[in-house]
Amino acid sequence: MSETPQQREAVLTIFEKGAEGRRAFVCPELDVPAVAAEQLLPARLRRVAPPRLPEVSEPEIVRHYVKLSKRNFDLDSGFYPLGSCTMKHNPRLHERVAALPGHQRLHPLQEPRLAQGALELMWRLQGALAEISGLPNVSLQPSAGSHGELAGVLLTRAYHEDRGQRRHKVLTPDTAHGTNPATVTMAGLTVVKLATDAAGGIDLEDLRAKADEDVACLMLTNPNTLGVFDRNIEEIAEIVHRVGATLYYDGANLNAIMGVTRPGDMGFDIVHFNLHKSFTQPHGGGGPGSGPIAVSGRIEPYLPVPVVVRRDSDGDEGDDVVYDFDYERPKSIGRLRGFHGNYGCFVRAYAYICSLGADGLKDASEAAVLNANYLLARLRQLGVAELLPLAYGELCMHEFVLCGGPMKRQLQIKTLDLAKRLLDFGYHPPTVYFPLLVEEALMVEPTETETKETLDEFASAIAAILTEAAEDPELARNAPHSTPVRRLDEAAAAKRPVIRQAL
Amino acid sequence: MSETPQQREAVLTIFEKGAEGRRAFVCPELDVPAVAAEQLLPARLRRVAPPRLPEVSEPEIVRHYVKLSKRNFDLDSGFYPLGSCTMKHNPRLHERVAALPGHQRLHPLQEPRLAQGALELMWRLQGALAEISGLPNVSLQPSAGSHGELAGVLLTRAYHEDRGQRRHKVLTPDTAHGTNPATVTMAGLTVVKLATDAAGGIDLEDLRAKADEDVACLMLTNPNTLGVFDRNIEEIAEIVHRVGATLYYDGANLNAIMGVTRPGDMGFDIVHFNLHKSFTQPHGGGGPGSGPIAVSGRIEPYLPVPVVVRRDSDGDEGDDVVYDFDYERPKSIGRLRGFHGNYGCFVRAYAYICSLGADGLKDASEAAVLNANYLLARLRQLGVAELLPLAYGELCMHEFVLCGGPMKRQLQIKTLDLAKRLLDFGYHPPTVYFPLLVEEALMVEPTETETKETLDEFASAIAAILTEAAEDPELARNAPHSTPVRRLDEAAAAKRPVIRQAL
Amino acid sequence: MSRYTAITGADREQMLAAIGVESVEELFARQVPERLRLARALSLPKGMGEQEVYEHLRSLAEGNVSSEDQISFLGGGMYDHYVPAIVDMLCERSEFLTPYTPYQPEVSQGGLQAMFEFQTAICELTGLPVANASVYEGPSAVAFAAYMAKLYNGKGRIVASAGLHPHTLQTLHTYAHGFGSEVVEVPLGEGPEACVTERQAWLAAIDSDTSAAIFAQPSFYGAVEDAEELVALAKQGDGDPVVIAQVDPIVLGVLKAPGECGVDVAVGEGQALGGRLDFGGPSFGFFAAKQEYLRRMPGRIAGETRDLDGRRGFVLTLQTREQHIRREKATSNICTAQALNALAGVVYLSWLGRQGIVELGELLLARTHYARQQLTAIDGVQLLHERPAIRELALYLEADVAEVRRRCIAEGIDPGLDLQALSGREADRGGLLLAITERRSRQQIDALASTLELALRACWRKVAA
Amino acid sequence: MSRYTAITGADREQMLAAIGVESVEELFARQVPERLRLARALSLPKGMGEQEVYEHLRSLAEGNVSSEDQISFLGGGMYDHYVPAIVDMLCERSEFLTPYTPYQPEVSQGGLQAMFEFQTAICELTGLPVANASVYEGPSAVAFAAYMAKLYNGKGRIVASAGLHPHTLQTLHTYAHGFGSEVVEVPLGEGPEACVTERQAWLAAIDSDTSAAIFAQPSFYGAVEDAEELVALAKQGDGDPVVIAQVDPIVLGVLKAPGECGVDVAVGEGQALGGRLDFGGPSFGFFAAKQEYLRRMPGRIAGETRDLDGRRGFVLTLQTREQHIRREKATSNICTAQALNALAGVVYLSWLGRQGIVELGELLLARTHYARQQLTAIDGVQLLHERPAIRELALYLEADVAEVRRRCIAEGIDPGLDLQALSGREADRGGLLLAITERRSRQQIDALASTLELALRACWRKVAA
Ligand SMILES: Cc1ncc(COP(=O)(O)O)c(C=O)c1O
Ligand SMILES: Cc1ncc(COP(=O)(O)O)c(C=O)c1O
Repeated sequence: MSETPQQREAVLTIFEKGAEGRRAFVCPELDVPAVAAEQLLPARLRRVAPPRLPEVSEPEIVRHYVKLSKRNFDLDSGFYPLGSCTMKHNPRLHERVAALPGHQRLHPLQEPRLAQGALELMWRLQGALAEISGLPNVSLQPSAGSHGELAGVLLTRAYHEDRGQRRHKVLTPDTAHGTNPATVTMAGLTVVKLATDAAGGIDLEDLRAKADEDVACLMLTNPNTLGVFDRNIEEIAEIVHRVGATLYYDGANLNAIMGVTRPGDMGFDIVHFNLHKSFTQPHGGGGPGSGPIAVSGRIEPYLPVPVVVRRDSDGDEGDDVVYDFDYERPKSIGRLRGFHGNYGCFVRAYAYICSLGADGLKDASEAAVLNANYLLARLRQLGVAELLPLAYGELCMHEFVLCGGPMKRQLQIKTLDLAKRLLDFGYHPPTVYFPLLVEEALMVEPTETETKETLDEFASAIAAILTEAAEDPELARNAPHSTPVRRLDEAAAAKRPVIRQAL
Repeated sequence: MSETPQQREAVLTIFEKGAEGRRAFVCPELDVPAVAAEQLLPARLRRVAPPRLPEVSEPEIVRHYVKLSKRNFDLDSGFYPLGSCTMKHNPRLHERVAALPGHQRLHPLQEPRLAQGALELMWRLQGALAEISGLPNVSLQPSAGSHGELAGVLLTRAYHEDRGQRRHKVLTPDTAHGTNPATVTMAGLTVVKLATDAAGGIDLEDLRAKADEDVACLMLTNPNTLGVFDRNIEEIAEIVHRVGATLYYDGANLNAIMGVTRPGDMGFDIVHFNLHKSFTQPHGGGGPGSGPIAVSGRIEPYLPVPVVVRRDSDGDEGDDVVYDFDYERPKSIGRLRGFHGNYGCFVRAYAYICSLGADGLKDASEAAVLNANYLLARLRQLGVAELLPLAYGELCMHEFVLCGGPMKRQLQIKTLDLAKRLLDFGYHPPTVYFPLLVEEALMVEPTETETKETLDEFASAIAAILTEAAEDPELARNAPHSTPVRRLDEAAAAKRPVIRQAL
Repeated sequence: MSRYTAITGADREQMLAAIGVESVEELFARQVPERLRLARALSLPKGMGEQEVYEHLRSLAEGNVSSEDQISFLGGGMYDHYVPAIVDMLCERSEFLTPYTPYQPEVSQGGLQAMFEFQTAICELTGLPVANASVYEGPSAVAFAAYMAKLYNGKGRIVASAGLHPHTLQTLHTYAHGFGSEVVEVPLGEGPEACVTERQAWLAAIDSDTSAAIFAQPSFYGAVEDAEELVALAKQGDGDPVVIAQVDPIVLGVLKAPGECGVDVAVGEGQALGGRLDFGGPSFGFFAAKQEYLRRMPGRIAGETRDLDGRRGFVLTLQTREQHIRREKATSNICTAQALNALAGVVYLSWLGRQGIVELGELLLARTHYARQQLTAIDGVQLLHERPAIRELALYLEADVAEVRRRCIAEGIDPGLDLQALSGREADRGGLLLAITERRSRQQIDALASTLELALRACWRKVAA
Repeated sequence: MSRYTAITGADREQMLAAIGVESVEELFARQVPERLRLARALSLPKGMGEQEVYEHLRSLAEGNVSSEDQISFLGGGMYDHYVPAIVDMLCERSEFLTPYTPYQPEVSQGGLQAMFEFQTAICELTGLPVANASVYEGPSAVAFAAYMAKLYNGKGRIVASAGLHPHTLQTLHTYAHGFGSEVVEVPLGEGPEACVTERQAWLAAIDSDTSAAIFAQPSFYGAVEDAEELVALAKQGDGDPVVIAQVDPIVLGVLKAPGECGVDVAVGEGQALGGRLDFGGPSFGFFAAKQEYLRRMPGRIAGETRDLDGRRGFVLTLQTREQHIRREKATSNICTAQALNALAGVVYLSWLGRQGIVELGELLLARTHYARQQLTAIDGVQLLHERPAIRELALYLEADVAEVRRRCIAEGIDPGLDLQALSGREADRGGLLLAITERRSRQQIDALASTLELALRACWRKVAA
């Protein structure tokens, strides 16, 4: 195939553009008396050679990054069924409201009485998340899902320590996302893995065997990363609670169950939310995110400081109620970061909750589950299921995991090849090789904001790739062909890492 | 060549997407008592079948138009040396300030005392344009260059009519932009063409022969569309004024001369500005624009209503001065449109003038002229000039016109082919086949915001295309190859026009 | 280097050397006669950094009271509708914001297809078969239509209803004086015909020399005309004029389409369709017509075609109408139009959708009706007309309108515009024109009613005192 | 259909038929035990249209007094710098805003290259050879660095200067309690060492069990530390701790780079580099280190490589450090980080440029010096320290700081933060910390001086009365 225009483009970094002396910034004039440099900052503390930042004009910057942006695939341009990531539509209304000066230019140390709007928003968001999760106490502070997990495990520790217990084990199923075990280690505890049963849920035998008084917590996703709702969840909760451990809910898959069932009602003690998944915070190519947590009453005393509270007003200000930060939490695990969390993400999540309301959130989850099941059914109708069977169960929740083993054996193409070939068809591939226990896993999450037409076209594309591969597997094995770059040598990158522009 | 991903995309309009019943809009609730439809609007006046607008969800709209946008070439992504169009960088600061609620949500009929900021901005812009053009009286009203031209010719008529004269001829050089003659006709006058002399300026003999008492006006661009500054301009002014006619300056090429020389000082009576050229209003794919006019004292009485004035305050409001609209202009030609002109464009143009200041504007023109001459020199160095000689003169102002005749004869490719091949190289081509008097014209305007590197690369691309064409002219003749669509059948489009989606 | 340029000292030297001149000064000296060179710097302030410019423009913005700062019932040609966020987002994309008019269709399919879609939406709204890709704005669109009528039938007389917006009438006069047509104004009627075109006078004014007959729907006073009847009166047989309607596009979900009423050309102001107020511009004008006018229409038109390989694509078509090809014989002089605003329009209409435009129209009808009832219940407030009103209401106040306005504004509510101040017509004295959009809630209408009532009483007290 | 979904009734029927279930209800019934199903609707308000949501969020925004509404000298970790318009424009592009973490490098070269450029900029700023693509924000970046130190040398003792931001110290305690390290705080000095780390105590606290020694540059009080000396004291030979500096990146055009001072790891809060205040987040944390820490760093790292055809390209590299590969053995648990904020950072730094970052630093130095002079000339205002200050100034007020603040705020000026209220330290009573950015002009500093003076006098009068 001949090169596409983007493939022909010379790849230069911003540091390789521009010329000595070029610039965009115009420094405000020195409006105060000039003072000798030495007097302001002695030579010993001064930098001699300035950092070699780019020297570029504003038009060069714009053109550089606009062109760079075109080398990205994005949700606004195409279907992005990346399992576990909930790539739902990012409403632009949210960007508009987040950009209002009253939100974006609000200093985090502004007096609470002069930040009542922000505090009210946080308080309302706390309330909504509590209601959605069925757990009444919320901290908005964590910066992402994994940060919420860390908070959760530290809360569990604090809870046990407060009871004089030093439990060191945390149970995680083998389907768990990598952040779960990594978090456990960072929190100073030890991972104990749980097996998965034939239905895709937790192997109860294994759980019973491992649930002892050393267990601090069981971390679970439900529906889990197989897209399977663990029907035994009440029994699991029972087992875990019987040994005095807590039950942690990884909320990455909340999009399946909003308004349908609630972690609190299932028996979970702690849940984290990914506002950048279920609640439309755009992913930004890898963040920002936000990972609030909600907890049951027995965990509440340990929540990070501060939390947002509403109080009756003492009357000075004319309002009935005032919102404030509460720092007086003697049993708190402390802070997880500076200030109060990713407020900009709160604005977007709150706007989303306001837009959808109670019914809309439930509709969203219903549509997410309907879309996933329809896509699965469509793939079956097209005969794809023979080569890519569903790993577990018959139906699925908001996502499903296919097993690429048969495809690999019959067509000699791997899941990776299928994924890369999808790029040529204009799709972002599903998540691949996760969860680990499924051979050649392909994890598909269409989300509720996609149309039936898109699902139909995507299913047809998969079918077409398989048909094509039966004839000529090289097409997939060498895919992608039409992307700005083709397959990249990751091994070389890791072996001799070049992680900055040489200057 | 194989198809690019974009070429493979199915082209569907928004009307062909969606499905019955889909929607994005949520109507605010009916918060007033419901009333029988007939009572509100009788059946006789009611629409029965609603307009068949699209039925699409918000994500579908976003994806549709984001993908459509990627089928456009744009200034932020590449070099756009479109002669006569001044495709200079569009600073995003301007979009930011234009979007401030105090500007964008200001109603045009707001009381002047509650729109002092807007009026002050307009007054300051009037002043700046007057200073730049050397003509003291400004009307911001016209919506684009051609609208400014219409204003100008109507002003000329009003001026003569006020003197009891009904002059019917307007002289325009054969290099004139099409809007000049079209405007003359719309204004009820008759075009008389002037020849161009060997230096690329107005043929003075021809002018002298045609300048008689029937002539209302001479419309001129200086530098003209050949990029040539007419050195005889004073003499031209003299001839025109001697017969009592006015001299009109088409300001499309103002970018060559800001702070260097002024139409008013050259003897012009009326000038229009293209804020969407010299003053960075983004072109928007064909507008909006803004075409203010500046005139000499003798034309002033006829300016459109209203104009913005500054008055000493009567004291009530605390400010020293107040800004207002002046409608009391008995000799005015009247209105050219609703309200006060394209204020959103004024904000951007004014921001630009503030950013650059006196020195910066001059620097911009100097850089524009330097860039054009350098690109010309570079093309010469690369031997391009043999096939594409400069049509007139040795140097140029901010743009230059090459003659594609030798190329056509020697390489058997036309200017159109060269232009289309440039698309494959990632450039927007220069203006082609204008001005009409140059054979196979190629009109190049790099603007001041481009880097030397870009000019070098562009020159090399032209040279490469010529070299390649010497070997294989088909490459250019069939170009472009890599654009979303290839050459389009314009004849068929005009013969059986399909100008709307059939539903 | 100034702002946005990139020529360093080293660049300049190399560039001058390549050109073969000593200095930039020499470049000018060799081309522009010395006498004409400005010997001084422009008398303008020094340039400023981005932050300072932002602060300056922000402080100017703060010198304005916008619809973000007050409850405003101002209308009269531009309206405070809600503009959805996707309109801004899409219009701010470099790919739509920064290209020129699509002269190279191969790399302009985005803009061209959007124009094609826009044209489709305008055809659907107006019920007419052809539309262009935009003209400047509303009033000049009417003037362009009148010019087209003249090109079409060569006649020199324009009959225009006094129900047109004053700016439209003024613009029409300016243009018509240029292209040499006479404008005859048809007065408004009285009683049941108050605020709409007087039918007898309309009939009488139109003769066989009439090039165009023009009315507004609804009228400037918000009164819905009987468009079918106006058309029928204008078209009596041979030598009929071109009937032109200036229509408010946002009400066309509920109001009979101009095309259905027999109108030949429907034009109007597009600001209500996803446009900013922007103190009056930029917005877009739309222009739709019957098939027979296609080749005489002004402005750009996007058309569908195929590429070399048979792919569907779009081009600017029928360019032989236009100035750059036809020059003095062009059907108009328009060049740069309002592509970006038209894009906003078609995005907005897609967002509103087939159901939405009807629902919105019904909401406006109901709220306007409610406002009519609430406001006319106030002592000293009367209706100016009895015609149906969809989203704009004309009232008569038994007080000095300017003073009433001042009092309401002081309470944070702009009650609508002073009809006489805008139209200059003596008959409009005491008239108030107020616009209802979906942003004006019942609560705001109620607030207006009580504020207006108090303002009126205060005026009377002052007079009494 | 709810907002943003697209399943029509007809769609639903076809979809259910394809799946082979009767209803959506059945889909859930077959998977989620009945007992667990929520039998009621969520107790949340009804959904709202876009316009209503906008109005609601706007009214909440108006419940805040932002730096757009008052002259604010608040700093203490986040700063009111001017963010150029290109940052917003680029970050709002769908292509940067909406993708996930770049798991498919072939279609993520934009984001990956931006990360690579960001890493380069951070290396240049800090004078260290390696950097990652971002961590959450400043204080947790310090905690991540301490964790890395522990992974690196296996030791369990962290020495931390009291000059660190209180939030940093608190965060460090929280994390360290988790990963099982002890945190020892080194006090601030007195006299010439006021507001910076007490050198003797620092030296004394660091022993051979010390995993990490951490200080802030400048200190929380805005005082410039002698970083070279702190490093020299910490590194006495074998078994040295990892020396970690939390640095303010915006001053690194004038302040000696951490790398030059011998620091091992430099981390910090990136908000000053083109970030919004956003009531505290999102922003980004940066993380740079000496080469030997590369394979133990947390977070994403973009690396350069080649594609099949030899084209230059970028990938996420050294992923075996990360949770999704290494799981419980990962060097951290971080997954989603702050890519978009980091993009804003590198765009900002490109805009500022090589000269700009120095000029800006000099401007801040000069204005801070000026503020220091003007403010300490006021009766009742003293300096808290004598160390150089670049852009943040700590003062001692002979009055109740809360009351002084209240009085200044009432005049439209926030004079800076109440040190003791934030730190909770008794020693900080009377302390005021104020930040100077390029947005705070001399005029504003002068206004602060006079307002502060009046406020102090008023406080005294009250006490006297
Ligand atoms: C199941 C699951 N858990 C946890 C996480 C971690 O969330 P975050 O990336 O916000 O840290 C993810 C995100 O990828 C996930 O899919
Ligand atoms: C020389 C010249 N005159 C006039 C015009 C018309 O300007 P506008 O497109 O703003 O109507 C143009 C624009 O193309 C031009 O290049």
